[in-house]
Amino acid sequence: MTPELVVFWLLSVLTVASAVMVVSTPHVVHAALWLVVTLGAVAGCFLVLTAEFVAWVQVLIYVGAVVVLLLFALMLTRSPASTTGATSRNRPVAAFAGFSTFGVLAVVLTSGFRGIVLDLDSQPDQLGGAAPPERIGDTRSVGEAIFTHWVLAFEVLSVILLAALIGAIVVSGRVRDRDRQKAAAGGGS
Amino acid sequence: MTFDWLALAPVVIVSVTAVVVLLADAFAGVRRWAMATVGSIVALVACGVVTAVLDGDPRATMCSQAAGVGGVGPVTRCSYAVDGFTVPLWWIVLAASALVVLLAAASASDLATPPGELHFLLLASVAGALTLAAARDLVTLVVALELVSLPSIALVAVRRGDHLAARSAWTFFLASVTATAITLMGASLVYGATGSVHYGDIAAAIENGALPLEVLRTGVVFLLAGLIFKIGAVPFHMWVPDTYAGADTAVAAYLSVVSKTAGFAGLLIVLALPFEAMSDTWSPMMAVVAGVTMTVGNLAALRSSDAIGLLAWSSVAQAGFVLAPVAALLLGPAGTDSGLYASIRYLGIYALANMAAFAAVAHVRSRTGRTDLESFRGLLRRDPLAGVTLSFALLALAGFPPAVIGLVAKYVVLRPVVEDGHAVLAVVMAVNVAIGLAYYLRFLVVVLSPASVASGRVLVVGQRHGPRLAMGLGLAALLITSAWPGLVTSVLL
Amino acid sequence: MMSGLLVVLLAPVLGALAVGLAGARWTPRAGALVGVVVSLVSLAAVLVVWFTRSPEESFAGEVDHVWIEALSVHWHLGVDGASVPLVCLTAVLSALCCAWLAGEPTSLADVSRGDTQAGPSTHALLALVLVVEAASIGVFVALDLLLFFVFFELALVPMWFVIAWWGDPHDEAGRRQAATRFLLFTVTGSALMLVGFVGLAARTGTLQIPELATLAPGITGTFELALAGAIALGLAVKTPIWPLHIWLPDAHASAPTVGSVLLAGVFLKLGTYGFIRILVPVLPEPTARLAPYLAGFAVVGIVYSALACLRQRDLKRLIAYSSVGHMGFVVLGIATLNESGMAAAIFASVAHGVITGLLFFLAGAIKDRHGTAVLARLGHGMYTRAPWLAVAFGFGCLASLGVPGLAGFWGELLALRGAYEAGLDGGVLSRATAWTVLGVAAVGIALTTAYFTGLMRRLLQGDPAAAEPVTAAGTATATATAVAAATDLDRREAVVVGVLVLATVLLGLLPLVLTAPIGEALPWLLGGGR
Amino acid sequence: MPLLQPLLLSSALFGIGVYGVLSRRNAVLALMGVELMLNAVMLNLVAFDVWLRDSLLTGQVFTLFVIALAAAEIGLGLAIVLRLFRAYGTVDVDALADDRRADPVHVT
Amino acid sequence: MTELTSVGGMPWALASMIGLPVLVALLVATAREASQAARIAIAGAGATWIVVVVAAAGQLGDDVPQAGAYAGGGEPVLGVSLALSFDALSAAVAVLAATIGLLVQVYSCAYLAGDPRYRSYACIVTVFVAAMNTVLLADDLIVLLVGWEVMGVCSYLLIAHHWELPAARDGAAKAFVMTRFADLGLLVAIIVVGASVGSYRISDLLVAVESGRLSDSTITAVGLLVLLAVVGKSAQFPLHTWLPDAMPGPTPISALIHAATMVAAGVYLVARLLPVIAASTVTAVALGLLAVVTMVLGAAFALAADDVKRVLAWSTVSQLAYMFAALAVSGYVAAIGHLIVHGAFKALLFLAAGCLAHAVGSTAIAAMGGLRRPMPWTFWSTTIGLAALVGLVPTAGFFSKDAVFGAALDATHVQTGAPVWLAWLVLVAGLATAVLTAAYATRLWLLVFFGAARASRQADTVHEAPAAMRVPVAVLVVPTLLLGPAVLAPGWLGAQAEPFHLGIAVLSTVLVVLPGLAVWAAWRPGVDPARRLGRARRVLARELRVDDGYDRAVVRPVGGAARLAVGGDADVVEAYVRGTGWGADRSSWLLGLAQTRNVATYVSLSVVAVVLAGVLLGVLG
Repeated sequence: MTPELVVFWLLSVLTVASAVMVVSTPHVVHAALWLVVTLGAVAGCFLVLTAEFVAWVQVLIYVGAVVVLLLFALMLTRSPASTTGATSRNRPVAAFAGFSTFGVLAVVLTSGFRGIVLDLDSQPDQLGGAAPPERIGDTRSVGEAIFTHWVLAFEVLSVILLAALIGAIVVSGRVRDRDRQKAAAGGGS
Repeated sequence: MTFDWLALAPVVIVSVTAVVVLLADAFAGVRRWAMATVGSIVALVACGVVTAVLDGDPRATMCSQAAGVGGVGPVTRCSYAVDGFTVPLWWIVLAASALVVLLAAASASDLATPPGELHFLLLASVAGALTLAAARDLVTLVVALELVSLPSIALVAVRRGDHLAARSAWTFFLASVTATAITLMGASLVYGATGSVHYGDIAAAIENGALPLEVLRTGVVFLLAGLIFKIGAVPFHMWVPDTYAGADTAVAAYLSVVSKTAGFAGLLIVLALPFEAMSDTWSPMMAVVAGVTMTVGNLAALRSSDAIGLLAWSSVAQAGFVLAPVAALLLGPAGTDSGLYASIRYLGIYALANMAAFAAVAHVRSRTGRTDLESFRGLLRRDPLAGVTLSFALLALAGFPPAVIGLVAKYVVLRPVVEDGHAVLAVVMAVNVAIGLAYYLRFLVVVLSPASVASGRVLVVGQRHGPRLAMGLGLAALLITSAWPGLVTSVLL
Repeated sequence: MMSGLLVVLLAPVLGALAVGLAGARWTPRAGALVGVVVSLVSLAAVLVVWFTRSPEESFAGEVDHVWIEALSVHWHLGVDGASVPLVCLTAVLSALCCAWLAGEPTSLADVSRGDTQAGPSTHALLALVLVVEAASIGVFVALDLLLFFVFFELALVPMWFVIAWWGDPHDEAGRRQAATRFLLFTVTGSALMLVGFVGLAARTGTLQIPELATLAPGITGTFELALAGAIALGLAVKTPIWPLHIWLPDAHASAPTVGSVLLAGVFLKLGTYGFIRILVPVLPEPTARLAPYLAGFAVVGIVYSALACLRQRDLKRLIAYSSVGHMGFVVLGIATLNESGMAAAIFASVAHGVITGLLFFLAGAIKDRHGTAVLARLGHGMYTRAPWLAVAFGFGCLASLGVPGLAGFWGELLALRGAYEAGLDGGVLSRATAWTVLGVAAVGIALTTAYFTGLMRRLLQGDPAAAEPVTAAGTATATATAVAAATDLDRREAVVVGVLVLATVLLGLLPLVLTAPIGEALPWLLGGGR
Repeated sequence: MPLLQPLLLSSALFGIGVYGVLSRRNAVLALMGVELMLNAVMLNLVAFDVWLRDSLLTGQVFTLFVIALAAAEIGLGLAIVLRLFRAYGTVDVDALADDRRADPVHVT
Repeated sequence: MTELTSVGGMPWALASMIGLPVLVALLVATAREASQAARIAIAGAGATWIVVVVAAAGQLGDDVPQAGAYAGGGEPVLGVSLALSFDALSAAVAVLAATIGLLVQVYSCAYLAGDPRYRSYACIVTVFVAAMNTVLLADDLIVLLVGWEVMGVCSYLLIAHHWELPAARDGAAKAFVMTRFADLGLLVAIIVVGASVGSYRISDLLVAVESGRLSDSTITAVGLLVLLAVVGKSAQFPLHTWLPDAMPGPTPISALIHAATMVAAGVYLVARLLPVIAASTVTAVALGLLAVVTMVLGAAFALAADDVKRVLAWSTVSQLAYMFAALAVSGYVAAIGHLIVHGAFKALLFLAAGCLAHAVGSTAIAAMGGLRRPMPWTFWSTTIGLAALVGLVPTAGFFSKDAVFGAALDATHVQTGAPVWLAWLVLVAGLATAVLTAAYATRLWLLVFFGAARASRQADTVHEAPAAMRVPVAVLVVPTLLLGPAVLAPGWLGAQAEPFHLGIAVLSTVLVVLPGLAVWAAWRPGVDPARRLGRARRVLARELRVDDGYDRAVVRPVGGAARLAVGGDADVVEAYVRGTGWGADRSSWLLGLAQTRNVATYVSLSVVAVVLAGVLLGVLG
């Protein structure tokens, strides 16, 4: 019963509990706040798993950006006023799907990885590869990995983010008026 | 870390052009549509040139040395390769995208979007499709998949403000992100089970054995989910008609051809390279998916009274046909007869015919503003080019002479299935050919019928040249390949 | 490159293009003339190819070019004694159909213009007829499985339009349904056949029929049996073999005259020719295992169709059902897998094409006069009302029921002989089976006599004034139309009918005309390929 | 600490996320479900990465990419939600489904 | 193509026996109007007659047949060769056919004067003669079959000449269907022969039989199958019912086809194939038994029939049975002799009956009576004809019938193919039939020519037939009287003729005189002697209801089966088709319903499916 384990247990309980709240609370704003808790707890798990950089990014982007976006969206769609947070006709199916998914994953993973112990202090890894001297989750090593091995995916990702940005603008339709004027000025073709 | 810029060129060209078009449009004054169209076409043609250069000499890049799985000495892993799989898929993507660009001009004023944004999204998605065909590790695969999806989701929503566009976009979006999440879960499981995400390593690990097999199998099943979603096969087919209904015709064409091709690229290569050794796991699954998909698509199309809906369901059914040979021997002894190449060939022919059909539909829509079958009555008399193109395309999709090419396609996909002894699947395919004909014929009869309806409100929007050019090209291609089917099979290996 | 067979094939195609594109500006007569000419051109061409053949080759006028190298598909044409008669039959019938359309009552075309003002016109029908001709000829000259299949399918969609747009003007829904049913049935069948072809190609690695025939001895086993089953099933739908015949009566009954003629005279032959050209030479061993079932279904079909004919109320349906019986004899001949049987199959195919073509032309003439083909409304005593029409019709009936000395007899004789020989030692049927088949078929012949006699008794003989005891109104109209429609064959009809009558007599008195080429083809068909 | 611990946690999170996506009527809340699923994936990846001591840090890098993807998805998704709200005046997916205006594809 | 290669001899004469009538038929068909057609037809018949007689003159009494084959040069598949052979047998029958044919043509142009369809009639009659000659000349069984069936078709068309009359339509259809059904026997027999002998030539077949190459089973099969055809064509029991119903046809046709030639062709065929028949006891016995039954039945039915032509038809049936009986006991010459003689006098009787019908306007016995005086020519010729039928001295009938009895008598002690008991049976039945024959002949004679004239008609309407009809009748009197000795002439058929048997002759004469007297005693003017039969008369008049039996056993079941077949298509096969279409449409509809427009449901389906796949392939697989 190492301290990491204890902490992880607590975080796990917290994660699951808050996640359940996220998907079950009728108040949309509460749901968003519970989501913050969940994401934070997950970030904690990352820390325990020695993935520091990932943990910080999680806190930064998710808790920082995503949730704020969600809250804005809730405000803009006047959801807090409405009680549409209530769950839909689809609920039984959803419950079945959720539980069965969990069941399958749990069974499979258990049968696959039972009894494997994860040691979180730095020894030569059991893959026999050259073990880096310092802890492996830190910013430098991750940065190196990204910009050496994963640069292609990284670049593609940058295009994705740009596309998502433009897409968001296009979808929200703000451009239309400007386009109208220009179309009127320049002619459609 | 090596960069083979030639191999990377198509992706780079398309992405850069996307940004250029976006910026240029923002500052351009007039003729923005023409500019954007021409720019995109030029970029795609350039990619075509590069592809032609790359054709024949396989090359890999984005490689890196590191310790292999199980401690085997440092091995080379490449995330990006242009080889016999990639090139034909690129051909299909590039050709279809060019036609889509031409079509997009048809509905200029029907779109709530300036050409810059539109073409940017289009080209970005194309870049994703190109990357997908060249991706050789799961990370790149997933990222490329997203690059295909997100812009196309945005494209669905660009129809000038009607409710349908918004709901279609939402349907497409939620289905897409869920499928992506499932795929990611699958990827993580595969990573955990094999210890790597590179196709080469995974294959090697599976060869070595001693893996948590059930984890691996579940991982594969989950991983395929996102790809099956992109190709719109059962059980991820239900978004297809809803989305096409709301999207602009050109976008629907894009979804039904390019993004479908991208999905198949990912699927085929994933199954062929890392997981070929596990075919006993996914082969039956693919057989079932293929059979059910073509049947569901065809049956649902029977009652559809709208051109877009009919083509949507038909694209579902056709996906089943593309998938069928995958269920059979994927990399057969006789290389070019393998299911993989059969699928690619069928995909190419389907892309051609479907683009031609959509071109005609887009044309009619831009003239009459309608897509219900009745609005096509007497098209042959009204507008011979559109009528002939549509008729020929429908015959090709149905697989009937004089559109010999469609029949050849059916032959091509049947061959591996029968050769591998999938009797049931073969019979299902045969029956589906008949069901398919039933509704293609319904459409065909309307088009050829001498009766000419008062063709709705005649609004002439957008450029008339784009769709005409697209129809002309599509028809010409269909005619040539029907007279000389060897052309297709030689281009698509 | 420029082989005679290409002329045979291209003449109708060009004709179709010309008529289809420019026909609107011509008079129907001119268009029909073009059709007749191109058909006769291809007839002449095939005869030239045949009579200038070199004796040592098994196929005349052979053309063989690679078409799709990746799939080893060839553009491979050639004719032998089995295909030449059928090509000639196709060309002649098409020419007659075009001639028939020279004066097709425009009233029909008007009515059948679907649901709106601008309607399908005669020249479009002519073009479709020529397309069907080209496709059928293509099937008969193709020596590559995929090419065969392409032509096999090519004629289907045009035929749909022929039936659905120019068919029975009084029953639009009916003709559409009939056309669609015909199409879906045959397409399902041919798709199964394609599965068989693909399997054959996968199994042997070639699509060339001559090459396959040389490999035939090796093609045995369960997989091959399945392939043979698939191919046979596909062809059985087309032929059709009982109980897959259900599409046929509707299609024939609601098709226009030329449609019925082409369906019965040419289309059904595509199926039987597939048996003759592909199944028997390429898959002899699996076919031998299927033979008893084929024979069984064939004779059941003979009797069944004869029985059904006894109670038909519609003239064209009756003739259609009689076709099922005749096809039964053809299939019986094929199922015997011996020389007599194969000869019977080819001879009976041609004879049926001529005789049933004649009957359908006459039925069309009658329908044009009465506006219906329901026997109850056609009245009696046609001998007095339209003597030559009636005489020709009676002649057709006698020929169709197989009176010796007319074309229909030899096929039946050979089929029965083949069945008997198949029951002897070394045959594919057991002795008991053979005798049973023989007996049932003989009963079928007797029944055929019975229903044709009944038809003549009802339609040609009897008191012209008396009408059927149908409803009072029906009686009135019946007699009215009967009297009104008392016009005899006009010149166009007389020419068409005369040609076919002469052909029937010629084939009846000089069977050698047909048996000589057939005899040359038999060794190849029955395994001379190796 | 056993590897199974984070894996089971991620399984639970994934299942809950699925439930959320499928059961929520409010589009934004459905999105939150997706976020939960993605987090589950991330947990898996990190856990495997740490266990494998992957010299390429594949798991962690992948996790970072997933975070970025999630951000992109959320951005686009929220834009669509706003569009929906402008079009229908609600983000209740059931309500959207009941709207049958201008829907050429469905003839039923 | 083929060139006609003549093999052996110079058989153009034979060819012209067939070709000439065909040519004439074409000319008749294209003739301007009836009179021209009549001239052509008669001239053609005359020419044919001359050709036949000339050819036959050299052949009668010569046992070496003149043969020739127009072989289709190398006909590969069918193995048919247009082979002709002309021997005494063919010659005799051919002369008969040609003579009757000529007379009938002459007769018809008066009998059918003013008939709108005379041309087609004359044409078909000419074609019939050609077909008959084909049968007589053919040495190839398939060629023979062609002629055989064409005869049947002509018979069908001619019976239906008056197709306005339901009786004519029904009779024609019945005759055609029955005979064609029987002909299938010949067809199959030919097939068996071809397969076992390897040739369709009758000569080859007979050689094969002599040499014993054929197995007994084959010979029996062939024999029985041939019998089936013969029984049908010659209206023998049990297929005897079509001939009386064929009487509505024009009377000359009855004379030519249904008395002299076509029905006799069955006898000719059996005679031609006698070695095959005799080689198998089964066949011979079957033939004999059928003949015995038929001769008695026919005569009995004739006794009760109430129509002149019907009486004659039944008598034809029973007389033909005489010939078959003779053949069954190997009385080859006797049979053919009787065939010739019967052909002559029965044609005479029919043509005379035609005269009566021409005068009275009906053939019903009831309409006759007292016609002796107004129609002397007809009366006397009919009398002579009936005498020949009964077999009174010195008519030819006496001698030919005596020959038949003689053959049977020989067969009782001389060893032949048939067993002895059959010979006795034939003899007894023959004599019994002679008694009945005498009875019905006398009855007919009395009822038609004696007694009071029917009150229904004025005397002036009754008049003797025109010369064109009288003369042929008169001409036929000659052979009827004089042919007898010719039949006895030794070797006229190239085979040993029957000697004259005095005992039998006396016995038979007695046996026919007595019943004649009895009938005469039973007769009063206006009273039908058949009354004396009492109940039996009714039964006989209904002809034992054989037709009802056929109706119940064949016609109705076939009708039911037809109903089943149509119903099967409409309700069973059709149902599957419709069901498929319906199912496709419904499932399409359901799939449409599944599109709820709610993405949540779509995703639910996907997730559930994926999980299911995960369970199947991941956990379990």
